[in-house]
Amino acid sequence: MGTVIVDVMPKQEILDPQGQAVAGALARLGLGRFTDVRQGKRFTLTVEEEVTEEVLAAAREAAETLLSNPVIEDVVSVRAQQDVDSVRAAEDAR
Amino acid sequence: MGTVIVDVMPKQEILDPQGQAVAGALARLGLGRFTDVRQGKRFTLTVEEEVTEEVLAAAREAAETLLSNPVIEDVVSVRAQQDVDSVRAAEDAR
Amino acid sequence: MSTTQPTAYRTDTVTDAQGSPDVVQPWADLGLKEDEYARIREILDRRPTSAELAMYSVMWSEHCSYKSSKVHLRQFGEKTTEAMREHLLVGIGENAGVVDIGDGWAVTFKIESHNHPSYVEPYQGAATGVGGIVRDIMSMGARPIAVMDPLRFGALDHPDTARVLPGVVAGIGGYGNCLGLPNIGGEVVFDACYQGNPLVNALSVGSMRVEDIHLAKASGAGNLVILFGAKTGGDGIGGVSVLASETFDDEGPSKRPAVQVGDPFAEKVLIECCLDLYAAGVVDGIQDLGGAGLSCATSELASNGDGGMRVQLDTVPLRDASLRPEEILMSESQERMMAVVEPGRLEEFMAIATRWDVEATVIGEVTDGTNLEVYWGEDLIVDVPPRSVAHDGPVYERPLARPEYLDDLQADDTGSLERPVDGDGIRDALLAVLAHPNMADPSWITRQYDRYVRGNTAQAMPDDAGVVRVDEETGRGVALSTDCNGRFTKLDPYAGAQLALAEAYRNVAVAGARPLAVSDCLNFGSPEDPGVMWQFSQAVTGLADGCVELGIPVTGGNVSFYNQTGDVAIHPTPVVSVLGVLDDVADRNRSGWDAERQALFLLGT
Amino acid sequence: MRVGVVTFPGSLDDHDAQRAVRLAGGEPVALWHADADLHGVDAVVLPGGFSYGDYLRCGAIARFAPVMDLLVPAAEGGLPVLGICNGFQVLCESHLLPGALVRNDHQQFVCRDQRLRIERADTAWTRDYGQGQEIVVALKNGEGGYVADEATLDELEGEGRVVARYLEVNPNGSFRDIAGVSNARGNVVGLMPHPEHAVEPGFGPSLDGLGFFTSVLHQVVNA
Ligand SMILES: Nc1ncnc2c1ncn2[C@@H]1O[C@H](COP(=O)(O)OP(=O)(O)O)[C@@H](O)[C@H]1O
Repeated sequence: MGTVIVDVMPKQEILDPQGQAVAGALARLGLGRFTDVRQGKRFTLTVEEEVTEEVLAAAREAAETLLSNPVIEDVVSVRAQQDVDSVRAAEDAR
Repeated sequence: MGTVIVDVMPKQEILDPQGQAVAGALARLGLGRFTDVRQGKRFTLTVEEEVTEEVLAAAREAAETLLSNPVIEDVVSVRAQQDVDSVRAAEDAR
Repeated sequence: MSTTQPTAYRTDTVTDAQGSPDVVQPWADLGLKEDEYARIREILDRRPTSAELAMYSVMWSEHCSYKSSKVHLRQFGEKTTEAMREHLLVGIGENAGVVDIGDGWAVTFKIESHNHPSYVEPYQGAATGVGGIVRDIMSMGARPIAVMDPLRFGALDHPDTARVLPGVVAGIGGYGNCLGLPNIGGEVVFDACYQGNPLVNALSVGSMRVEDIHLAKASGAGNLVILFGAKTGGDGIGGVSVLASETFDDEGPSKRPAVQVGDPFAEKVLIECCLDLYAAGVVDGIQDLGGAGLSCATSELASNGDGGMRVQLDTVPLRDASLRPEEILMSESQERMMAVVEPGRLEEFMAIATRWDVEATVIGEVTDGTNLEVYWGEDLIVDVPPRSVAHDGPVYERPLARPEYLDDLQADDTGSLERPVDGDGIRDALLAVLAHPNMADPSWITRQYDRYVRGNTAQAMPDDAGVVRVDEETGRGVALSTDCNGRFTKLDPYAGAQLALAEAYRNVAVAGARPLAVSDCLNFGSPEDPGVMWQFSQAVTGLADGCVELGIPVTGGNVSFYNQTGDVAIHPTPVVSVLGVLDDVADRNRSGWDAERQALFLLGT
Repeated sequence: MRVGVVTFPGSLDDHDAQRAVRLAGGEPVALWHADADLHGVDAVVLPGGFSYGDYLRCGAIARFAPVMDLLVPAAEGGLPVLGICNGFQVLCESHLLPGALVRNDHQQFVCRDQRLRIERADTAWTRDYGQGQEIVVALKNGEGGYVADEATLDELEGEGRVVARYLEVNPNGSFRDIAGVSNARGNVVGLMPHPEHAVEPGFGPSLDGLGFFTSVLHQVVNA
């Protein structure tokens, strides 16, 4: 079994009212150092098999066609969970 | 200037209607290999400074108090963008 | 985000324009015709600066100038008699018409289209359509109290309808629900002719005390011009990129968004902020920012006023610091308003804005000159007579021709259709009619709209007219309906427009209201097609004549042309809305019956 | 009796809640989110709407408003508080009530006349209803699905803290058809449907909602 992670963010040039609302709230909470906030989506897609190139290709297709709206959003990344994890572990070990 | 990325996902035991709807739609699109889909949130927080440990600590506080609701969500990760990027570059180079 | 640096790149100034008359300008790419460009040069007695060119091109577009429709729309004013004007407080020409409903109450209502944006990005297109019409209502001094949404889609079973419809409905609901405006009615019609051109029309109605009516005019030299609400971003300025090529620095522009994204929360706060500003009496003139953004707001305010206006463009708060002056002038960023305020009231104004957390910036002032002057830093980049931009745009007498297909179409009447001859046949025919998507229960759509918020909704879905209370003490309120049958209008545009009017009028009347006023949204194909133009002129004439017959005036509306794919236009679709008054909404009549054994009567012929 | 109604930026049904208080015979007092003062009110309603646009999670940002700094301890001290729709979400985000509200299972905003059963008629806000009484009030929400873990749900059921349950149709996928819950003491109630839209003849589906507002007046009088 494997998992693919897809990250989608509003395009930089597009108004992001959600991120704006969060930024305002952070400022009120004394966390105003975060001057800009953008809110996107993160999907985890589970497959019964290993995450192969083919699975990633299917995930990419899902990301472009369904998980994001190309008019206002960008697919930021499509990765296998195991890669993300191993990389993090490596990083944390540093 | 730096960016922190915060990932928040619905808890495993909590119903995720959005993820479910996506899974259903993927199946209709012939991408039914993805048997389970969960939809969470991804935030990018911009700071004027470098992303130091202190900035990360503030981001963690933001993640725990505002960006997630512990009843239904987990903070999956709080990372500096530069780390994510470098790690990805390393990975892609493999 | 870093702040704007106004002098970091070269801007085309008035002095430049005077010194370089022969510079080749991209007027054609901006949609101007050769003679229009020549007229601009004549008005200014020099070539326009690139900022002026941007302003004229957008303000003289079909959408803003009504250049093809003006000659026909005149009938609405000309045919309105004194008697019809009895309840009219503000007529055609302002942001929205205002009618007197008695007891010192006034209501304003208007219907507008957001067709093309909703086809491109259904959710945001429809959402910002609602946002735009609501700002029109706010700019009259009113509190918006309800919305309606007449919709037309392609065939129900067409895959693209499955893309467009859910997004449109969610967008209308998402924006309207979040604004706290009850949705009290609308239409849902499916017809293949709308496949590539769905119609998303949005109506809003608002109420105010008669003495609180506000107008879009900038008067009184020294008065301040304040921009408030959302920051300005690069929304809706795709077209001006041709201008940018000469001024962009090496790095080039950051990307410009293809669509506008609405922020209903920002608009809700803006509504409350405006109402507090009106109540405090600190606003002399007010204008919403919609199509053509600052170009439109500044030139219209100045044109309606008695002097000139000076604007310091680099003070406009930006969401995207890479915006050039031409782009800032044209940006269609949502949720913004512009007010004219006496300097002595500035502090009060700012205090109210702060209370609502609404950003407000003084960007200019009213002058005793004659021109609209826009500065970028020290540079004068616009110096124009505002009327020439806002009101004296080109007017076309487009050729008209009755379409040749019409005779055949009209001749092909129902006589040749097979008729059911027995009970089963009639039953099948009836079921087929009832099962048609255009007749079926639309509650799968309307249940996504809040009809209860504000607690004044006396009637909404499934009644023929929406009814909302205006005055809680007396129960005084209004009834509204929108209607149109595009198929009928295609057969006979003159009678079709009258049919739409008559149906809306009847719907309001049967609710128990006295019909008072009309607003319309005229959705047609290309005005450059003489057949379409003929349909348009027939429909407008039919509507104007119908209004005379019924004794109620058209108070405003909107024209949407170019609803066509290739050379195939949509059915002519003049959506007509009628507003009526009830002394007490408790006396309304609902559609349907509420007890057994009531008798049914059929009235009319 | 003075009943405060808090207005957050983006509150929509605040005037409706005030009207309901008035029709019930109370005196509505407008409370402002940024004003850290409860102005001596005897009870508080957190109204429906989209506070701060509900952009992050419904009620998540409102919870940090200055007025909440006072309201949370006051509620813990016994002040009657009713959260309607967005107000319910604020109460959950503030941890005055357990659980959370998530997007409707069918993904759409829904506005309908909803039948409910009053499951607990001895809270500050429901004592004018009969135990098990069925009522019809307006319901309108996009994120009204009540969720909590099994242990919490069992605890709520066990302690009789489910205040109202959906009948006929579960409009949003709420666990165990829960439409409203209370805290252990019964002074804090969160409700997804809108009783304030069922208090006036001719507006809204019934007059069934008035009981919430009369209940608190009686409770306060008797207290
Ligand atoms: N898009 C819409 N938005 C809101 N209400 C709508 C919409 N479409 C239809 N309705 C409402 O649904 C009810 C029935 O609509 P419809 O079937 O078109 O009625 P009729 O055929 O009597 O004109 C009316 O109350 C109408 O206002």
